Amino acid sequence: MEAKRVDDSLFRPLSNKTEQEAAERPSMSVWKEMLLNVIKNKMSILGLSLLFVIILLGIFGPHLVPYDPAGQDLEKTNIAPNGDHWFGTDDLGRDVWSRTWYGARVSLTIGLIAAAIDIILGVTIGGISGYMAGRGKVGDRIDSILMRIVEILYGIPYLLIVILLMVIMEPGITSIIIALSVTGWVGMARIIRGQILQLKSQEYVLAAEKLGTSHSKIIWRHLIPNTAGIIIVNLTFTIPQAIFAESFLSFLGLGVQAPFASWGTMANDSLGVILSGQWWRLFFPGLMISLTMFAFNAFGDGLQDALDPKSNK
Amino acid sequence: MYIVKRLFTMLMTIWVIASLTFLIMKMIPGDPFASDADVLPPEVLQNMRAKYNLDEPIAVQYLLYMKDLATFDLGISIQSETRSVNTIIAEGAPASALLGLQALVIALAFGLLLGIVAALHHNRALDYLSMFIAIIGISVPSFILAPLLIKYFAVEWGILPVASWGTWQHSILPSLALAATPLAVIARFMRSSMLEVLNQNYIRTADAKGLSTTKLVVRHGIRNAILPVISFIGPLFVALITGTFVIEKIFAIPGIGRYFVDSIFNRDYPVIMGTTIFFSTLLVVTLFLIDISYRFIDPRIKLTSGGE
Amino acid sequence: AGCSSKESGSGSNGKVAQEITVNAMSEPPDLDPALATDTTSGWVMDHVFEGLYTKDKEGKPVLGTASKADVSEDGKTYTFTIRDDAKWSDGSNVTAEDFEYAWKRVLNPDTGSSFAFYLYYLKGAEDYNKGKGKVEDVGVTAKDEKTLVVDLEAPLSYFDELLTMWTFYPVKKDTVEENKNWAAGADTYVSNGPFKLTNWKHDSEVVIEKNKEYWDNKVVNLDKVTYKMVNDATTYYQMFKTKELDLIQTLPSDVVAQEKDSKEYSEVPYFGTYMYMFNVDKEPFTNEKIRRAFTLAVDRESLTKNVTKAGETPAYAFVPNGVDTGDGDFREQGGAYFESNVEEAKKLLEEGMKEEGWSELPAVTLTYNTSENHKKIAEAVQSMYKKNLGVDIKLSNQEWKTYLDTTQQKNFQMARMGWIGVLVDPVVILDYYLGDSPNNRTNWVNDKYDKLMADAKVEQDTAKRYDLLHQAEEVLMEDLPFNPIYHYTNNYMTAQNFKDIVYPVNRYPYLKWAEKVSE
Amino acid sequence: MTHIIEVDKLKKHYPIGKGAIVKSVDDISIQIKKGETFGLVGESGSGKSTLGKTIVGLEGPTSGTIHYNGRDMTKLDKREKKRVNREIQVIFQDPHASLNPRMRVGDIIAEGIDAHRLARGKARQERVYELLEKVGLKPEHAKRYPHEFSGGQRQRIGIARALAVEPKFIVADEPISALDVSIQAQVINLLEDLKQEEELTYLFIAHDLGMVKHISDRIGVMYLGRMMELADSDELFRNPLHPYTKALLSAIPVANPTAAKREKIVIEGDPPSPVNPPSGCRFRTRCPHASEICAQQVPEWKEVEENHWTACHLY
Amino acid sequence: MERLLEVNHLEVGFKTYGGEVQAVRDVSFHVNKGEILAIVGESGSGKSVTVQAVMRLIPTPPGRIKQGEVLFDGRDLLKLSKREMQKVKGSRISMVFQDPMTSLNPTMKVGKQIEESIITHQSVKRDEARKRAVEMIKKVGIPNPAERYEQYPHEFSGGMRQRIMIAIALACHPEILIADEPTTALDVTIQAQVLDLMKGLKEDMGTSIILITHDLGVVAETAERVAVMYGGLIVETATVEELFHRPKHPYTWGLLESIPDIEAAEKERLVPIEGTPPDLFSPPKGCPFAPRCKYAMEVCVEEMPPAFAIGEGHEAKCWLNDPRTPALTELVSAGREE
Ligand SMILES: Nc1ncnc2c1ncn2[C@@H]1O[C@H](COP(=O)(O)OP(=O)(O)OP(=O)(O)O)[C@@H](O)[C@H]1O
Ligand SMILES: Nc1ncnc2c1ncn2[C@@H]1O[C@H](COP(=O)(O)OP(=O)(O)OP(=O)(O)O)[C@@H](O)[C@H]1O
Ligand SMILES: [Mg+2]
Ligand SMILES: [Mg+2]
Repeated sequence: MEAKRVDDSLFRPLSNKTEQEAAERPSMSVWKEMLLNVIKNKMSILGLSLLFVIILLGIFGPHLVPYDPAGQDLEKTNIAPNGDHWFGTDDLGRDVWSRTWYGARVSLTIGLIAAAIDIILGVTIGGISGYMAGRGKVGDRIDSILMRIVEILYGIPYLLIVILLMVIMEPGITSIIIALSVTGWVGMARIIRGQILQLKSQEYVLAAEKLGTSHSKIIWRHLIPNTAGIIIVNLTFTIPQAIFAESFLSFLGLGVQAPFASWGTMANDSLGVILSGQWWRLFFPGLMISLTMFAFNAFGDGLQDALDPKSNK
Repeated sequence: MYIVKRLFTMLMTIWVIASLTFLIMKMIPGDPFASDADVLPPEVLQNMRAKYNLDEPIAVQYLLYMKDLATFDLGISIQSETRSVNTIIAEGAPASALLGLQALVIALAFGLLLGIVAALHHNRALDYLSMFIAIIGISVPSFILAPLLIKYFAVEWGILPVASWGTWQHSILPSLALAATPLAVIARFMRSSMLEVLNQNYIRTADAKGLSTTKLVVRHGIRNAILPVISFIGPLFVALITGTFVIEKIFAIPGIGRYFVDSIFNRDYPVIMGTTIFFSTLLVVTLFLIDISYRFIDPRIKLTSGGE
Repeated sequence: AGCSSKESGSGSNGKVAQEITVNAMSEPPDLDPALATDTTSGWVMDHVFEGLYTKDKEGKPVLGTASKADVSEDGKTYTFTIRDDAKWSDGSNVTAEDFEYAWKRVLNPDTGSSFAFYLYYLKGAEDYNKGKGKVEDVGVTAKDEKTLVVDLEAPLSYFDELLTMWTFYPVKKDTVEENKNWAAGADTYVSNGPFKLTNWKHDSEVVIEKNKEYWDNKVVNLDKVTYKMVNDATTYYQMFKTKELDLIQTLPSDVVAQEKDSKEYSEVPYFGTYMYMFNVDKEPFTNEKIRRAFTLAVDRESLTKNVTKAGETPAYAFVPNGVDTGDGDFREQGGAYFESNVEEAKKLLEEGMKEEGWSELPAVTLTYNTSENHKKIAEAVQSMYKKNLGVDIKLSNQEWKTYLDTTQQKNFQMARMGWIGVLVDPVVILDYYLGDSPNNRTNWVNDKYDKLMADAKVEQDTAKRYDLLHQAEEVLMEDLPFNPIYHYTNNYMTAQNFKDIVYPVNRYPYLKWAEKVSE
Repeated sequence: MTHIIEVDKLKKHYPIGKGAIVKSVDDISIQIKKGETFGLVGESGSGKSTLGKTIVGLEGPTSGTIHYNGRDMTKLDKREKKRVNREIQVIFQDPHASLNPRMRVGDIIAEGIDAHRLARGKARQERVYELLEKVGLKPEHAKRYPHEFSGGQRQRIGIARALAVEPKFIVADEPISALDVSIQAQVINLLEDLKQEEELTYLFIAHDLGMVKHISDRIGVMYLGRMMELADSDELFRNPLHPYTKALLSAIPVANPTAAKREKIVIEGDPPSPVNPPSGCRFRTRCPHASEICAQQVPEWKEVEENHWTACHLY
Repeated sequence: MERLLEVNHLEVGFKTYGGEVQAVRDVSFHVNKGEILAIVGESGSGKSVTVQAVMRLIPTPPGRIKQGEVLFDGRDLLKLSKREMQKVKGSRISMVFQDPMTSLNPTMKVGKQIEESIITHQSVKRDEARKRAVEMIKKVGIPNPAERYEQYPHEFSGGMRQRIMIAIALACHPEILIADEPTTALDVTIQAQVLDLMKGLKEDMGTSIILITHDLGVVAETAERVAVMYGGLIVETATVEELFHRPKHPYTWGLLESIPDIEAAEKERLVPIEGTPPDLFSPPKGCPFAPRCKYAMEVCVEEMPPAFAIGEGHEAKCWLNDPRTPALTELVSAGREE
């Protein structure tokens, strides 16, 4: 038996009997750990760096070429991408590269604003509504009122609201923000409400309540974090929706005014190329939207994994 | 009791929507009779205004409208003076609804499938593939997708008609164009919540029963994971079956989708009100059914505190 | 694939199925002559109805349902004789009474017809329509079954042209009285033109077929015309490419360049002008020199060649080509009133600013109504002002009805507008800037102009009349309350197996004589 | 000794559709003295958890009253309610479901501290560490997530969380059934120590009669929503009166494979339904001593011997 | 005796951000046909992971079966294809999970969850399966089986859910039943009833049972052999009698000491094992129990003890069984310094 090979001298009482310290795993702050998890996820790093590049190009892109994003050259319309015009020119002879990066500023801002609205209004209202439903008469009423507001905002034709806004406001970013705030969040609110309804029967919610945790804390610390995945997913599609909504609003005269570009308006204005073949006019803004969405999604997936302590990736 | 109360609130909601819409509609400038052809002499305008009660004070117009509404009379279109709003809706709704349903079925079937496959292959090739498809779906809106579909399927390959309505072939491309974005969103939602569900202990239990992966997902996964999708498709369903302006325009489909937009641009007041009421009624009913369905999907969900 | 209607009926004994599918773009809102106000409805009605006058292949008014028209000395009374063989599509006779009934119906205030004012040339018509007169006093009476007497307020040189308009079409009295909604569907629809309405699928298609009862049916070749309602330019263009449509108009601007040389492509001047109105009460356009500077600084040649691209004619005046004065084209006679000139424009701007004592030009906003094309043109013009005048203008757009409201309230500095003559006559165009015209949103009022126009309207001598009109236009172009950009052009693509389609300058293609020559 | 909890004629019924009602708790009256440990045992599904939940206020009673320190719990004003809520805590049966998977253990424990503003900043952290140590965990554990702990450890987290708000009365619903014996012993010792140190009162629900006996001062036996017997714990084990209690005690497995297996009293018959409970005595359908009267009359809840109550017609 | 299931050198690890948890380290054991094997041990010692590995239910990732074989009926389950494994799972080997609260699908009727296993593995009609499911509910002692069939898990008490788990596992009459703490939430009478049910299966059908439990009373009354786990290892295996009367591992001693004496007249303090279990991230190279062991020797922290054969079917991984070990009294007096 292998026991024989053991040194006989070891068979004596343990001299310094210290309690074995459990080898501690690195302990770190919540944020640091999350960051670490995000960093460890290849996709999310890819997404993050891509986003970073897009933002950088949004800042510096237009300055890399000698063309003004609004500058026309009617003799040089619809030129295919080449050494001078890296992304070609559009039907008014403007440089697509500088317009694309100029458009990035508008579109990314809009995307971020929409995401903020979704979180600030959508998540909050959905959270309150879902949590309050079934919580006594008052709770029911709060849920009912909030959901009726959501229904009403869904129900009134959005176009009508936009036209009204257009009449009473100056075009520009502020108007866009207001226009997006009217209904941009209602989808999120409905979805979060559904999730909360399902989650709140969990025992840990009961426990928190029993400990005297306030309603808002229960919503924000127990319930919302457990819907993080869904929130992230919803954001990743709120953003492109808002980017296109901006082009719609601008088209109606509420948003960014010509000749300033955004990805949405560039795509919108160049639908005709599907027939005529100047693909670059549609392709580059479209590609940027897609790349941004890829970046957001990849990052979102990584974040979702990182936020879930159970998925130890 | 709950149902009765809800029905009452539903009616109230529709009424509030109708009233607010009426108000906003009257607040925005523009005249239904102003056209690019001519500016009409005031007396002629007066004649036409009288025909639609537009010469009354707004409060009176509102009351008159509500009175008609109570008898389900939505009035006559200003734009097409020979057609009643009821007829417009009745004639346009079937095409829109058919198209919308078709798109919804496509979006749901493929969206769920894509999402589930992605979740089952978390962070592996198929997951990334599904993300790729979803991103295309999310970032290529229907107004770009539709002409592309037409270009390839109809013009270049000639396998489907370009546009207009009639045979089932006509409905394929618009359904696809309409379904793409919801499909992508559903796939993402499903992936996310399915990932969560697949971590649950009861999935392990089901696995221990020797269920095949398909059965495992179908019987134990979907129902537990589908709630966000259900929340999402409620309003989507209504939006789809009441028609989509862009798609109906691009594919020349005789639905009611375009009336939602055109009526506003034309200030065709009766049609604005009619379509809004039609839409919001469907919406309110659908959202109610969605709420009810929560309970069927997850019996733990309690919507109200009263004994049920 | 797909489009079944075209295939059906073809093939038998080698004859070509006489059918055509055209694009009407949108649902005709009303096929009732009294109510319709739009060109789409007009297009269908022009084919299913026929007025006292109709148009020939050259677009000239010729007698239609009337076989004879007698004018009184003073030019105020017309006596029409209705053709003996004029029939409704149900086989019954078209009577003078039908006309009387139809016109009075238009004028009836209860009908609420928007185009009633076109009938104001009739005696007593305006008063009746405005609720001040009686129906009996309206100057139209059926003397007997076939004789219609019409009394005008004043002589009208283009009355024959006016009578080709759909508002003057007859309607069958019995049918209309029986059923208020007779024009809502094909079943109850009765008409008297070369075609008759056989199917109307709302928002989808209108089908008209050859009317066997039409008196001149020998000249009608087509058995069936299908109007599809495809609104999206990309779509109908592709439908044309796949032969689902035989005739389309208004090509997507991106494809014009590549289709220009195609045999199927055609450009037809359209009797209208695209312009930017100046608000002469708002700075800086209070100054005439500055208006002129802004007018001269636009390079119309480049704009139409590179931006709009659909064969539009650069506009250096208001009245478009197309009016035959009997002595050449009105526009040709009048010529251009200015030419684009950057140097001149700069100079004028400077002078203007000095006159007003401005060191800096007040900010200018160009307002246009929401549309892809208007946006593009505005962007180009904006860039031209920047390059040629060094002036930065702002753009702002509004949705159409809001825009109409804004401009009517004269709440703009520089605003886009288009004006198309319903009738091919300079008066219809020039009326636009009359001091009391509700269309005139510029605040520009010129008594000399108004006087010249008033004189022209009563002038019986054609040559003198045109001369007065030229003078009026000169006054207008001197003051420049607006900045003409181009005269419209319609472009079409027509399948090559059709012949004898007529393209009028202010209407959509006329298919009465059209024939399909091969499959 | 005063009563900290008085439950009077408490009923909790759940409607389960089609008009059927589960009478989970049906007419129960008990008093729990300050400082004692009240053991609650009984058949699975007899309503122990429901009774516990109703007492702590997680479920509203269908009827009946609960007094805490002499005050009717349903008639408290807002501030009192908050205080009472804090003083009554619960340790859940399921250590898995009752901890939020996305919160760190430290935050879970501190939750009550935050909610009642008992400590802040450094003091809060100290308190968390202290609690962790008190329940036999280490301060480092504060930064981990619940799923990284074994069942026993999680249960201790649950206990620490409850202790954090300085409760006076704790309902422990099967707090030890997920633990191995050695750790069970640790937890029981812990609960006993805490009871001494913090002057706690427990309602202790468990199935392990050995442990129940060990920790409880008095024990109540439930069957089908009713209380069957109630006595001091030694007394109950020494001298069980109710036939159900007797059966229960006889079924305790003995940790000695060779010892003469005790005679088990087998309860015959099917367990009756809480939807449609038997008339009279609820146990009569399975009781070896059932007689006619048992079917006709609900046995009275009476003190047969001093401090020994039962509801049985035999006595 | 026929060995129905044999586990050899099983190792299971879980990847976490802090490193790998070595949940199961070199575990070997076997179950004979018609035998009840009990596994007892420290909470977190790897009992559940071991049996889940047998059924290949370890979530992968993060878990991974690093090595070992699981021979069932002569075939290595770890090498079967997914499809073949599905045929085994639930029909020939079935499992009762530890956590009844979360192991039932909250959105599926309880009856359906039972019925499902029957339908999956046996070609029976739906009505028939339903009838059998109702019967199973009844068998595990839940009243009103027909109505209960229609209810959802959250409407059940903890003990009832646990019994549903048992019903699911038993529905297909498996050859091996793995029961992971099946009776923790049950009162003793029902526990007795359920254990009888399991024993009945064993007797009537020759079912083998692996029973994980903390209740040594249950072990004593039910099992034939016992394996004791600690720190991812099986530290002792023996027949029930041997284990209770002649335990050879200090951890086993500790366990037996912790049981409260129900007969005792007055309350004594319970005797837990002092200290905390080892961290499985970096298990000690020697005996995992050494830090808590009263009798630890130098060798214990230095070397992993081998399995010492004590008698027929009795093995213990403890150096105390080495002939060179001094007397226990010596160890205690020398070791304790406090
Ligand atoms: N998914 C996982 N991720 C990380 N570690 C895990 C995972 N599952 C189990 N473990 C670890 O594996 C070890 C063994 O766990 P296991 O569940 O087998 O214990 P057990 O003996 O069944 O304990 P108990 O008696 O408490 O049920 C534990 O330390 C646990 O933390
Ligand atoms: N939410 C609910 N809806 C319907 N019935 C319920 C609900 N909760 C509990 N019940 C029923 O109430 C009865 C008592 O349940 P309870 O959980 O109180 O039992 P218990 O004594 O704690 O049992 P165990 O020892 O098994 O945990 C059971 O019949 C159960 O089915
Ligand atoms: Mg319980
Ligand atoms: Mg376990």
